[in-house]
Amino acid sequence: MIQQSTLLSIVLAPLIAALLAGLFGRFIGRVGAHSVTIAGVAISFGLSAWVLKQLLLDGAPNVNESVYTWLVSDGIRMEVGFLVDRLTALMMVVVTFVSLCVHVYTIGYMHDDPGYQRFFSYISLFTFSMLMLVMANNFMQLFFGWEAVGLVSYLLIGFWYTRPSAIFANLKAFMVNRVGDFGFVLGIAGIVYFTGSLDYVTVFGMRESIAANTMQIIPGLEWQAMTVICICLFIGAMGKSAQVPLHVWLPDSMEGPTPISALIHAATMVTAGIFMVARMSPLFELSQTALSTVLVIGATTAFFMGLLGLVNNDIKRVVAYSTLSQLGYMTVALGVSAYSAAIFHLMTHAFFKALLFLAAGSVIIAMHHEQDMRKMGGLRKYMPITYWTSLIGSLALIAFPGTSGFFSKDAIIAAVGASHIPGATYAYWCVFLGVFVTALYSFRLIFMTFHGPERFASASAHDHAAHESTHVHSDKDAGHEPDVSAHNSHGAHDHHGAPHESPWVVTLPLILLAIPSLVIGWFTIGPVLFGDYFGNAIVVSEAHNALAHVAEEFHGPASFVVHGLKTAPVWIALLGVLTAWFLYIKRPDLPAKIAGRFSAIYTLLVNKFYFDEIYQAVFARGSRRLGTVLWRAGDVGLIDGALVNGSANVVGWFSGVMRRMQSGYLYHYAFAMIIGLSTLLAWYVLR
Amino acid sequence: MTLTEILFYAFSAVLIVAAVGVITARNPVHAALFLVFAFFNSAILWLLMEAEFLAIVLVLVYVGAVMVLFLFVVMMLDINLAQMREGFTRYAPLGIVIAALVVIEIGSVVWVKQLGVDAAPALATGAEGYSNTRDLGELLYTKYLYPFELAAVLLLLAIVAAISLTMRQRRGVKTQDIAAQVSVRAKDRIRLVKMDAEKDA
Amino acid sequence: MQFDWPILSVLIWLPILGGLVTLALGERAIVLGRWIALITTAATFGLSILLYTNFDATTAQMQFVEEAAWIPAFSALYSLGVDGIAMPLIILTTFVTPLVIIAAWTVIEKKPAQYYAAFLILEGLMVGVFASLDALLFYVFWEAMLIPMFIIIGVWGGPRRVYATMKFFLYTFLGSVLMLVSLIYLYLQTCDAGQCSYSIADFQRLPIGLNEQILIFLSFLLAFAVKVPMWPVHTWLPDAHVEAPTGGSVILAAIMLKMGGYGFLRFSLPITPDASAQLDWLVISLSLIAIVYIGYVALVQQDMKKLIAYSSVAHMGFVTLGSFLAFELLRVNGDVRGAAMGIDGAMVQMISHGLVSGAMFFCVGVLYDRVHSREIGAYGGVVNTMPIFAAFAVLFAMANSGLPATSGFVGEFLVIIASFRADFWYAFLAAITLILGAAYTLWLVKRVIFGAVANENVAALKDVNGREFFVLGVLALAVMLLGVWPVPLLDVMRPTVENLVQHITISKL
Amino acid sequence: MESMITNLGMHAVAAEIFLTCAICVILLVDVFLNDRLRWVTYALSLASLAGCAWMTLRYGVDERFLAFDGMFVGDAMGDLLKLFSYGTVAVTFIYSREYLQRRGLFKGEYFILGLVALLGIMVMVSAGNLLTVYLGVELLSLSLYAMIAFDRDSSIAAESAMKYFVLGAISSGMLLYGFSIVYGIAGTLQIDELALALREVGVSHLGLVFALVFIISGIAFKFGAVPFHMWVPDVYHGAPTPVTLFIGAAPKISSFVLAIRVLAEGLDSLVANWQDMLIVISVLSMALGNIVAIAQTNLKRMLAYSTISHVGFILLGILAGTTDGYQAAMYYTFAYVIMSVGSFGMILLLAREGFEADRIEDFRGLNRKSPWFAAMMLMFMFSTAGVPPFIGFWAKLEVIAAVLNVGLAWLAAAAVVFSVIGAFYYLRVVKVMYFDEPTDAVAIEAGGTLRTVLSVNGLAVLALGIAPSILIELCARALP
Amino acid sequence: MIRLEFVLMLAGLLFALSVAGIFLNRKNVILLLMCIELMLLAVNFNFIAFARQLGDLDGQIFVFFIMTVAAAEAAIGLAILVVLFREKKSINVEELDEMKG
Repeated sequence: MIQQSTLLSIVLAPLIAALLAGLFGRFIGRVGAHSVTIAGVAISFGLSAWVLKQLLLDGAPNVNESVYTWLVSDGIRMEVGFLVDRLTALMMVVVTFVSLCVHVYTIGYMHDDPGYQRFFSYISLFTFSMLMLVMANNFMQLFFGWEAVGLVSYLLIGFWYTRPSAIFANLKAFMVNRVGDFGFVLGIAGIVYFTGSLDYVTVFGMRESIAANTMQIIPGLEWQAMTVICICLFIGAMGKSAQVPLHVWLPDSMEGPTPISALIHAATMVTAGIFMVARMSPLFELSQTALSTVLVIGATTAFFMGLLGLVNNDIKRVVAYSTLSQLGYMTVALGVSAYSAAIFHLMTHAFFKALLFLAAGSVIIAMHHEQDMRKMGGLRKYMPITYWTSLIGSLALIAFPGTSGFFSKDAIIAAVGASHIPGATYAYWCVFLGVFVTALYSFRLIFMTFHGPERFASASAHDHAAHESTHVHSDKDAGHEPDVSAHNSHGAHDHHGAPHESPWVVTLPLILLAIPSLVIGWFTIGPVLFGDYFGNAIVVSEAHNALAHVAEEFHGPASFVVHGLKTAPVWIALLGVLTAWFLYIKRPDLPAKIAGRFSAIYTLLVNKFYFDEIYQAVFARGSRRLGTVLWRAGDVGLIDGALVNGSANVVGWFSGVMRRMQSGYLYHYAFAMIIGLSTLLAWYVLR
Repeated sequence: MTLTEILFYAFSAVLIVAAVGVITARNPVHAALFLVFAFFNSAILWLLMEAEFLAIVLVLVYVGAVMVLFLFVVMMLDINLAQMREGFTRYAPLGIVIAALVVIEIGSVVWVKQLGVDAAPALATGAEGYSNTRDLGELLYTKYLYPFELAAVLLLLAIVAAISLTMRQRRGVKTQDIAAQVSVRAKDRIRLVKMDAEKDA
Repeated sequence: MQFDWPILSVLIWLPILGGLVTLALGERAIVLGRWIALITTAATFGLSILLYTNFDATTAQMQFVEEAAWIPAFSALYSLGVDGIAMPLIILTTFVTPLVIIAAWTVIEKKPAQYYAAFLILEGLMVGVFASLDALLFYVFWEAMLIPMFIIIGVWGGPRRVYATMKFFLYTFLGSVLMLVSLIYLYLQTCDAGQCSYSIADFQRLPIGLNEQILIFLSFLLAFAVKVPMWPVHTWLPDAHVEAPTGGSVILAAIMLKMGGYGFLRFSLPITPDASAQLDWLVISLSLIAIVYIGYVALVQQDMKKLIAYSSVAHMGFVTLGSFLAFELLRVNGDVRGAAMGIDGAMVQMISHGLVSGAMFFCVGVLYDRVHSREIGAYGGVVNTMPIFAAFAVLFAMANSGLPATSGFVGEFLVIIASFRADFWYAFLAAITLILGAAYTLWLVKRVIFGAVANENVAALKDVNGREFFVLGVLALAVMLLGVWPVPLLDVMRPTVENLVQHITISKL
Repeated sequence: MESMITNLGMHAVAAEIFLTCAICVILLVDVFLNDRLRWVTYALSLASLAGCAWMTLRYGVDERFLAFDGMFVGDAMGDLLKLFSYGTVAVTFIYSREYLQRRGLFKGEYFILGLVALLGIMVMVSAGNLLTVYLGVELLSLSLYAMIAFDRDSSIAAESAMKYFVLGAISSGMLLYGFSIVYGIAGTLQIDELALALREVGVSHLGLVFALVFIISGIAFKFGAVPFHMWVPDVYHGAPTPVTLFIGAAPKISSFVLAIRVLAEGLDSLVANWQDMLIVISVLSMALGNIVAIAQTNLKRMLAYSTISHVGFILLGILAGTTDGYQAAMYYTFAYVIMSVGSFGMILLLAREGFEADRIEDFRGLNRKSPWFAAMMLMFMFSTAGVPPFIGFWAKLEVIAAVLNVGLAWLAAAAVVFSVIGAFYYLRVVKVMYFDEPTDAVAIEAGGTLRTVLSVNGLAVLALGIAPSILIELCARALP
Repeated sequence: MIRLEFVLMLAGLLFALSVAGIFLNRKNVILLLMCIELMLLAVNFNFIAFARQLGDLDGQIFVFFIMTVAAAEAAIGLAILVVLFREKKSINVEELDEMKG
């Protein structure tokens, strides 16, 4: 039996830790802060693992109970409660595990940062929020966690709040997420409309009745209620999981400290959308239109966002684009109803992407917060642990046979291939080509960073100023604020010294994460993907069950690997690696030439398909312009100017006119009287 | 048409002429005289309408006292006659329009629509021993005692008001104050000031 | 449990008395006066808690009723009482006022005794508005309230205070005088019905023809719409807020605006249900316009207070939207499921907005007291010098943009969900606030709080002192509490709201 | 003798007789007083007012009572109005004393003329005959003409007196013209007989309507209603402030009673006709008064326009033509008088040597100098604007109720909208007192009596606003 | 027999003339006073005519009082005129414009 108190402890331990570190950070100090938060997350992880074990091995029943009633309105109860089944438990373990790693890693990464306690508080708070999200048993609480992780993400992207780019990025992230939430809330509202409940179980129980309804949103056009609701919900997922066209915030979110990029923007928060759709599988299964939408958007994200990774030189952003692309893969999996594949990829991705980010962070530390790959190279010999773990992560990423990523990704590609819903063909080509692209940019990163000539020695000297200015801490400012973050950690090291391996608190998490990245697929693919791991947590209708086709050919992980070698994706990936080797080791001059040759495409890619520019122009500036027009013309001009002040002016003007009638001349006064008299006479007597 | 009527119309016409004279006269003295003339005419008309006492009063009080007062003031105030008529013609049309308007309105009611007053018995004129004055007197001291007293207060008020407004001690008039002259002391008049023989440079 | 002493009268008259005492003590005895003001308001708050604890949440009846003859000639009574709608608002009033007093503790230098007195008197009058059961008494409190507010903005306000006060006063005055005509008309109708009365309850029972209802409704609408304020009669609010001293802005935003919402629930809906049903499209459209249009307008404000003021307009749009959903629901779905949720949402939104916008104005006040500028451009990087303050500011900003676990979320969520039942597009437009609300609030936060230190003024800032910390902390607690656990609030309202919904569905024709 | 006074009823006229005697006595005494002993006149005047009050109370009547062959009517309304007039005049005298002393105007005439004017008011209040009405009007008017001009060194005073005189005479002419026609049609001057006779003649009689227009014009002039209002601003402005105070207060009672006696009692059968006319006049008054007041910089002038607008409101009550309406109008008149006396009292309070305090900016920063009196003025202004909880609000409420009760909802709506426009200029005074800084540091010089009475006046505005029942009940009892 | 309408018409004419006179005369205040006298005269005609028509002396009594009042009025009017002249050295109606607006 899983007690409610256990679940509460899982959730509250990080929360209490966060509050302690946040509110009393000054009293408990740095060590206190990281001790308490790590302890909190460790408790969570431990208990989560225990819960998973209970469910998986000890056959404990699913938990679905409410903790307290949040409110009751119009007969609809809104409660805070937990639904813990295997899906949830898996997520809990992943979240707490990655979080724990990141906590440890942070001790090293943020070592010199003055916002040390704050940071720990935030990431603990994040863990709490994320747990609330995944453990929710109702939509209200889901939304609660949904927004809470958004908030923490906002705070963390803007952690270095003095950087203009950081506070721009966090606002952008929040706003784009809000667009998603907008849809999400509408979806929830729709669910309440049709079921009168927010509780998962109740809602799923009534899914057929929702599906029986239609809505007329635009007069004359009947839409399936389920389609509308699912698309609305998916808009939420698009925001959180950074699907095109709501993906723009994720690359920018790299302004946050690297541990955050690993935790939030790779492993957990961004996958909340995937999780949510998987959780809603009973609903999505009833709307093929919605699934197609999911599929197409996911596929587009998977391929086109990967392309952007090819031209970026910022080590973190390359990883970020790869995250986008991988999220696209997961979404594609959702679209073809391979929910378990999506969750499976989510899990493996969580490990290897967190690993890659942390490794990138390690490199960044070593490079004194330099993120431009063109100024790196040959780091392999200075930072062996980082190199090897990165390599493992990259291999997993490109789905090198046998790595965890291979199992999950190959399953997705296979599922897409087997699917027949509208858009599946397009999706297949996207994910297929995506494999090549993934391999290319992943190894471009590896080669540019760890191999080749050492470009940093020369670069760091004369680029010092430029680098400083990008981080806002010009020396003058730094003089004012001796406690600003990056500068100090920067200055603490020998500026021109050779890079060296990071301390153990940094490398330990790398190693911890590298292990599952490498091997976890072997153990889990069977039960998770093709077994009955999820039980009734995920519902797949027979019509859409693409994975079933894949499952027919599945005979254990080893044969899956063997079978994988016979399929194109593996070789495509290998081709990608070779291309990367050719371009960046063998012929480093070629990329520039190619860029020159295909300058139109290159420019398009460098400018990220102009999404940012268009959004900036249309939404940011457009809104402001619209606001200005409404304000100036509407409020100030029309309402205030014409109506309010206008009527006041008219009265004033009239007052002046009437005043002049009071001329001071007696005969005018008499005249007025006479006119008054004769008018009254004329009106009442002579009419 | 009886003689009374003929006389009435004739004097009415003259009355109107006199009234026009009042409002058009160039000289205020002339206007006052026109007014006196109008009053005389009215007195005659009133006589014709058998209001003898009032006719007499009009002549005695109005012409005899009030108009004299008017003339007195007109003469007393030094008025520049040259300006008096400026702009008259400019406003005359409007004045005529107004007058016409009022006349039309009043006329349309009292003349055209007859006001709806029934012909009632006229006063018992010519009855034996009838005296308008006596009847008025009787009414005045019995039924109208209260208004009569009020009229007295009103006249008192007029006196008080007129005196208080016009009687004033002029400022800046140099008259002797004997008592002040007698009681004056030398030190009030002369002030002795000690001065140094030379001023400091 | 009811008291055998007139608790509502005490709540009204105690602050007024305290105000008069403060006033009488004058500027020279300001230290004493200040304490009297604080003690009075704190005592009032303490007493108002008794209202909550002794409130019978199982009935929609008026409670703590007091009744005494007042003007026999008009059958007007001095009658007070509260139900589930009025009681939370009274507590909000008594809760915010002491905070205003504390916030002004040493900040007000000009005529402080008058300042405190004005707020104390204002408090009494505001409680009176919510507690009146007699329409005439209500109106007297309603209008009398304008006087202290007029003085507050005018005497302690900013440079354009004259324009702002005049606008504030005349706007609201114009709005409410026509309501007076309607109230008198209703009174005369009760006379025709046999029993002259100004009792609101009698008005609610009075059968009225449709045309009359429409006229009455429109006059009520004008009165309450100006107060709420709804688009397009909202333009007094930004001016008034900008010029008012911090306390004035807080009271204005936190409580005065609620009177409009309260008026809709107490007067418009129950007295003219048929006209409301006829004209609900008007109110709903105006509310939606307020939410979207004003959201955009708020986006481009350069003045912090103006921005918050506009955001108030947008947020109050939810109140009116939620209040009037019932009729649309009845028309579209044939039943009123969801109506109670809309009204619940409106009520929660009122309380929440009272706390959040009040808190945001306090935040602006904290900055203004230090830098004497409300321009967003005059700040930047405040977090560097005022980290604690920044934490509060971000919290309230999040509440303002409707983040779950803050009170700001609850009302919006309920209203959006309820409006979906009526029409998808209502919910769609209402939900836009999720985006716009976040946009203008967080952009404000970005420009003021975050970033590098912008200038010497910001560099010289001192973080909040204990007094300010207390005020902001108390508000933060309230905001969080209501967000995490709103059920105590909704429970006391439920019978009243359900009764109201029942009432308005019955045609008076 | 066939004609005898059938019912003399001297006791009913006791107050009038007493006042007349008192006037004569004061007149005589005053002649023998030098300037230093002038306070005796003042004291005697107040004493005679007290005496009048005693008389009225002593010989007060509950039922309608005719004296002097119907020339005089005693009724409860009359007693109340008279008592109120005494009080008003007494307060006026008290407020005026210091101002007059400082200006060298502290003469017997002011008091004597004031008392005669009061007599005129009393006569009108108790008039049972059109002739008595006329004499009352003239007693009042002639006293006022003289009072306005009585500061002989002021050219604007003389000018305004002249204007008032000429226009007043015209209006008297109009009134008389109307009376004469009514007399011709009804055959009587006695008001109660008139009412009976007119009922026989019939309502639609053209001549009556014709006469009515003239009478309405005359009454409207006395009220100062548009378009017969032109004298009001100039007279208020030009007259010495104590006289403005006087004109602004007690004569309003007489105007009200004029309308009641002539229209409501004498011509009540024509109510449909005069209601229409009064609607026009009332709307115009409210509109013009409120709108033009906005442009004023002189406080006295502004108050004059405000008077015009308030007259519009008083007429609202009268034009309703119901008992409720008359009560409302009466209440409004009382309320207006109380507020108006207070407002002008404030001007007198602030006035000092060489400083009239009659411009709005003269009130600048009053809150700095004297928070107490600033608060008083604040109450006067908000009350005049019709904001609760002051007396002015109830006055507005009552007339609006009266108008609504006869189905003139649009008129009620128009009235309240105009009152909003009006609020603007009252607020401006408050604004000047509270929001602006004082331009000088001179303290208020006025003495204790003035301060006390003015404070009582101000508090009355508040107290009667919080507990309006007292005055409402009185009006209801006076006009059953 | 003098017809009532005729007298009334005469009075009306006088009334109209006096009104016109007040309006037309822009220079001399005394003339205004005279016009007022004329107006009262018109009223008196009305009363006398009606009194005769009705066979009732009340109308004549009224005229009596009107004349009394008119005399008092004239006295006060002229007194004001004198004050005015002293202050302004003019009785020009067009110069009576110190106050306006």
